[in-house]
Amino acid sequence: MPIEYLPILALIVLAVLFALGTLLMSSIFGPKRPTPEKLSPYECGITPVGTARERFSVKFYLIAMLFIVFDIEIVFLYPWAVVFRQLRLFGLIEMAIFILILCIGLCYAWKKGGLEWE
Amino acid sequence: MFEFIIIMLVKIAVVFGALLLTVAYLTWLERKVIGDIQVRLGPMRVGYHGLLQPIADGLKLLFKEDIIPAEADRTVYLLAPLVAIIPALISFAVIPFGSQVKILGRTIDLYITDVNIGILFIFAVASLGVYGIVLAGWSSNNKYSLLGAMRSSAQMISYELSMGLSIVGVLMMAQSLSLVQIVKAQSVVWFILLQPVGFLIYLICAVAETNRAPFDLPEAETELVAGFHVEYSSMKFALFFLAEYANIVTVSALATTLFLGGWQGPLLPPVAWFLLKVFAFIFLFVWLRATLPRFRYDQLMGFGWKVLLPVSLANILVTGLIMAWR
Amino acid sequence: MELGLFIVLALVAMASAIAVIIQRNPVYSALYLILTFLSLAGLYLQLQAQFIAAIQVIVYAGAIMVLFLFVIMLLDLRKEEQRAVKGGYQLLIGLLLAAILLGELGLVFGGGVLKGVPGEFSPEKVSALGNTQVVGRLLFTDFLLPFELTSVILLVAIVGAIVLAKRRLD
Amino acid sequence: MVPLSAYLILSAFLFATGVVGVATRRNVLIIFMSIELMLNAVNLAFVAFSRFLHSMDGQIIVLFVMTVAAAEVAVGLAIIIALFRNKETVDVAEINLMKW
Amino acid sequence: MIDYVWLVPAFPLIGVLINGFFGRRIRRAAVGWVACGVMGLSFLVSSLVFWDLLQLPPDKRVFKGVVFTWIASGDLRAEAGFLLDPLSAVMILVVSGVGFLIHVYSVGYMGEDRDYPRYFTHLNLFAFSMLLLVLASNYLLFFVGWELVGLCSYLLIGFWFERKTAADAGKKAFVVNRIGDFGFALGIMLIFVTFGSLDFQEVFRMAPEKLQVGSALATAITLLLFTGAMGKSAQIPLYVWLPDAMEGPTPVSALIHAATMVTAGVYMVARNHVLYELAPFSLALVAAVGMATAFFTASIALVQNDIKRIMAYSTISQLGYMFTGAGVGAYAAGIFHLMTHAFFKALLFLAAGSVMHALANETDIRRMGALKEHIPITFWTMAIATAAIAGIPGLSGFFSKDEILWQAYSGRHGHYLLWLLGVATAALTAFYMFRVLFLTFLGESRVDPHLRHHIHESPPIMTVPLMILAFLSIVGGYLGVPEVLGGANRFQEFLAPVFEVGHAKAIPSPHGAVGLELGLMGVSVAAALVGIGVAYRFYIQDPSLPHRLAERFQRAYTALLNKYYVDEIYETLIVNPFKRGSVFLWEGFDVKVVDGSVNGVAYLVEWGGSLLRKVQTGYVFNYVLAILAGAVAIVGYMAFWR
Repeated sequence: MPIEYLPILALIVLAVLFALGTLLMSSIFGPKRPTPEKLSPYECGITPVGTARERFSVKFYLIAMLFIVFDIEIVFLYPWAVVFRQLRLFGLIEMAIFILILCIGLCYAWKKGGLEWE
Repeated sequence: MFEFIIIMLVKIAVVFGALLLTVAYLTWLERKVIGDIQVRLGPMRVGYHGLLQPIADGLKLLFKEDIIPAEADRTVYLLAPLVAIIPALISFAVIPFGSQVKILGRTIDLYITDVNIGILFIFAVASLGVYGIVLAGWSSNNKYSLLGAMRSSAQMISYELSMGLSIVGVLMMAQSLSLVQIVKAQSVVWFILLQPVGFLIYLICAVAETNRAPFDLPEAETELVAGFHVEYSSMKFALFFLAEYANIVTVSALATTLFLGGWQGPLLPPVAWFLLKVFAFIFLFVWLRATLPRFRYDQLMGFGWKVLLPVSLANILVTGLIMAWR
Repeated sequence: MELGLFIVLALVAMASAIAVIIQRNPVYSALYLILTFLSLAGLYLQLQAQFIAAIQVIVYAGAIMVLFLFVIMLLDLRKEEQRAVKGGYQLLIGLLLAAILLGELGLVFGGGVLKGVPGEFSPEKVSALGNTQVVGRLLFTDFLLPFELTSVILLVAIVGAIVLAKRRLD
Repeated sequence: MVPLSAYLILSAFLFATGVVGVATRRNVLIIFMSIELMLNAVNLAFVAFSRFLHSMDGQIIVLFVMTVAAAEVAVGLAIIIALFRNKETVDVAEINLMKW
Repeated sequence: MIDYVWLVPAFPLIGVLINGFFGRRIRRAAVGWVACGVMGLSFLVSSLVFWDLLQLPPDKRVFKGVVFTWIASGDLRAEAGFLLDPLSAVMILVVSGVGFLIHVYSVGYMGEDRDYPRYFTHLNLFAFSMLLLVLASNYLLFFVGWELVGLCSYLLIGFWFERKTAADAGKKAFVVNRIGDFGFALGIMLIFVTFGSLDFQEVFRMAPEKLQVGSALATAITLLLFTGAMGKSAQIPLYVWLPDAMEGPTPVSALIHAATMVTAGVYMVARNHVLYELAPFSLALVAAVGMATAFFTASIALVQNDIKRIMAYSTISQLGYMFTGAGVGAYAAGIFHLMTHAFFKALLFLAAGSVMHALANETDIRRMGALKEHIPITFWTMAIATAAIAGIPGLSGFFSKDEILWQAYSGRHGHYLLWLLGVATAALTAFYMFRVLFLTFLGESRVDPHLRHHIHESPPIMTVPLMILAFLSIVGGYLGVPEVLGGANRFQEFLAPVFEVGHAKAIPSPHGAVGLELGLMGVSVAAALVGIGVAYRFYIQDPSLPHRLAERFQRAYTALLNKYYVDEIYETLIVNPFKRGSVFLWEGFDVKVVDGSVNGVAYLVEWGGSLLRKVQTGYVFNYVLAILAGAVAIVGYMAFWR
């Protein structure tokens, strides 16, 4: 591993220790007096109805799916951006085609109502 | 090697401490500023002008009961705040906050580390932050927290896209993913002048990414009680809170680095410039919260996908066109 | 140091990979899979593929697994948790074949069957040019066609996913 | 210096683990995750070869593998959702649509 | 700019994609704009590339750009690469330029058509294919373009596929082309077997070493390639599809006859001149077939009555000239004639289209006449084209045709018989072309009475391309004014670097006496004038004369009118025996032997399938196990046996 990643590793260790330490402290200092009422889900004081693990709208799936696709686009854009000055117009045309094709997908999703929330 | 490790550890300790301090006092700062804007005083009781308020808050949370809901998935419930806070704390590793100083005859770089994929590191870490929210919402076994978590994560990933795209223009000009190189590329002119549209998109996305007003919908108290962390209490809640504020600091520092010339500036020492810019940006955050009303959720998602995403793509192509033509 | 790190990362990867396939709750499987991905990212860093390491986290851990979690939460899956493993011969044959495969792969890799001629991108050269820069340069010249075709694949994915997922929505 | 064969054997192990997952689990989602695991095992081998054979091709292929994996996940999960809507299950033992 | 030569075919492809995917969604005007716009851009890039090429010293004018490696399998290495040299530069200029004008014209001509987007999609695809063909740097990519061109011709000739004749014509074109393509593909395979490469430059570099002059191998390769050219460029005996190709919309005919498709064969021979130089027999055959086609089809054209059909035969005849030029070793002259022909033949077809437009799609010249007053622009532009094709001195056709005739006489592989036939063809050409002109525009009106009052000139979007093409038909020839007339023959000089490669070993062309060249030129001009004079006598002065003549030479006339019964001969000699053989095979062999065994196999399969069906459980994990077993087997093979 290149040496410049060592500090990152160290910082990760420190952050984990900090977070765990905080939780540990609270479990040491905090009181423990559970009651059934306290442990039931909070629904503005009303008794909970049904289970929380209900299905939610497929819209969330569509958003995450589009996110993946455009995330890939970003992944391709970054190396493109750093060598853009060498590629010049040629690179621009390549990327424009790429972006346009993906935008067709975005437009399709848009048209199909995948971006609407009622 | 030994020396390297010592210097490294010192730097990490200083940055980590400074970050925590900043985050703690950010809560105080926010309440004070909003108080001023609303012609109130804000916290006044603990210490001079409430200066000890964050410490008091922290201690209070530490001694609160840690409730785990009955139907909750205990392991994930415990894991979620950890997953939220750790990424928030480590992205500072690659942000440069000054050029170099000479201490005891040694030249010390004022950043924890400089990697050649710096900006990608930050995005990679940031993309993990969403798990904290999803897991918290799911494990709580509460309708409100699940809905809040889904909304919040959908919002985060939506705006993460535009955020990633908004800085491509900067990368095209800097020709590097290393944040140090990006800062150095701004020695003549800050990228905010060359990439105004990119900066604007970044700003909007930064606010949305940190779930702040006017994009604080996922945790809109009036609609969803408190969003994904409704069931959390005690220090676990504090960790979510810390993570949110740490993220504010991170996006501000990133904005400073990418668009505002980083540590560079006349007269004042570099670190001072860096802090000045970061705090100016943070102030903007607080100001926005005090001024703007909240978006509706459909507006918010629509805005992200139908406006920001196309505009940021267009920004990239226009930037490319201008650069290729010159 | 380097070897130690490799061993740690490899152990984490292997342990979490096993956990993925033996966990009953799909959410836990997904979480362990994320852990596998993260340790693989660490291994990529060790192999001086910084760019790949970063996008491993961004794409796999940050995007694909988010989609997995979304879908797991979208479908209510408690019923399945009771009988997670297929019974009888299926399990046996599967394990047996996998073991044979592993042994064979070990033979192939360990026996030095695979020999190659070193190319032009030595690690020193790559780090001098910058890993991302080299990837970018190759991607947009030599691998231009696959790159452009990628966009078509992604387009098909968008269209296919929308058609499949939205069919009975509206 | 970690030798190439260490990476390859790790890759083979992860691949075999994925195979076991695919062959033995009933939950379509976990099978799908096992497939992702296998893809990652292959990616690891690619990157390792790329490093030891001094060629960048491996890393770029990994990039494409990830892209294809992303597309595959998008469509695959959509299929699972559609399937779940019809059959209310993600158990492959109850899904035998591939029979003619 | 030269690095961007790939944009030349790329633009029409973009047009194809836009109109192909969105043509039905966007407005009709937009469809036309897109189609013409991409062609215009393509032409613009071609011009810029050409200009850049001109700036370079003549021996540096060869560029090869590899876009990507397409196939790399064993020894076979095919790159999607572009070869730009003076030859392909001229070709892209002609294809994109004339193509552009035809696109513009089509906007007006096809304005009312229901399938407007489909039409322009295919038209763009046609242009793309042809540009790909002329720019290809290797045989494989060339073949792709070649096949695409064939496909486009099928699609466009059969554009109005509801009409049976159109659909049949499309099929005919495709099938006849396939025959040629088969030979062509064999030729390419033979080249690969011989040279181990498909790259033009490599093959040409190796050719003199690997092939003996006049060797059987060289002859075989070139003849196989020429089979393809015969199909694509409609030479005897594979010309029969082209006259039927007029079933497509008229601009399509213009495109096929002028800019794309039929010129591909000539281009192919010119491109492969290195190989042809090594096979004198093939060259002689090319020249002979070319000249025979020229004369033969010109004679058919004499008596046809369908304006487009006459044009079609005229094209075949002119292509024969081009092949003659190539066959006698004067490739530059062939290409020169290709270019000028592109101008005036496009013009002729478009003008014919304009006439049809005026007369509600009437194509029979016996029902025309005296149209000059009504559609003056069409008349004058068509008159210019007619004069050009007839070889009136000063117009483009004169220079290019005489160059070929001169080379046919005096060139390295020339022969006086070729020249003689050429001059006779020139006279025939002048006659039939002026016959069309006279019958259509002059004399008395024989137009259907209730059509008469709405004869109208076409809109500017159609007439402007006509005028541009007319201008080009006039000045196009001045690029290659021969030395004997005081010119510098710049065209030949420009192409010289391409063709010198092959000439290196050949004997320098015997430049005969100036007097001789001028004399021959005079003879051909005289022949043309005689043709015109006869046409004038027949159709203006004494319109009843043709009928009397036809009565006198009844049999010759009907033979000509029925195109020498070539279609019928094909029918009897090839199609019918095939049919009978097929019927026999169907009833005897197929039903009993093949069907019997097929059914037997089917029963067997069904029986086996009912057993095997039990394996197909429909459960994914069972399949996974099977895949896994396969993987184990393959890796095991790797591990233990290698």
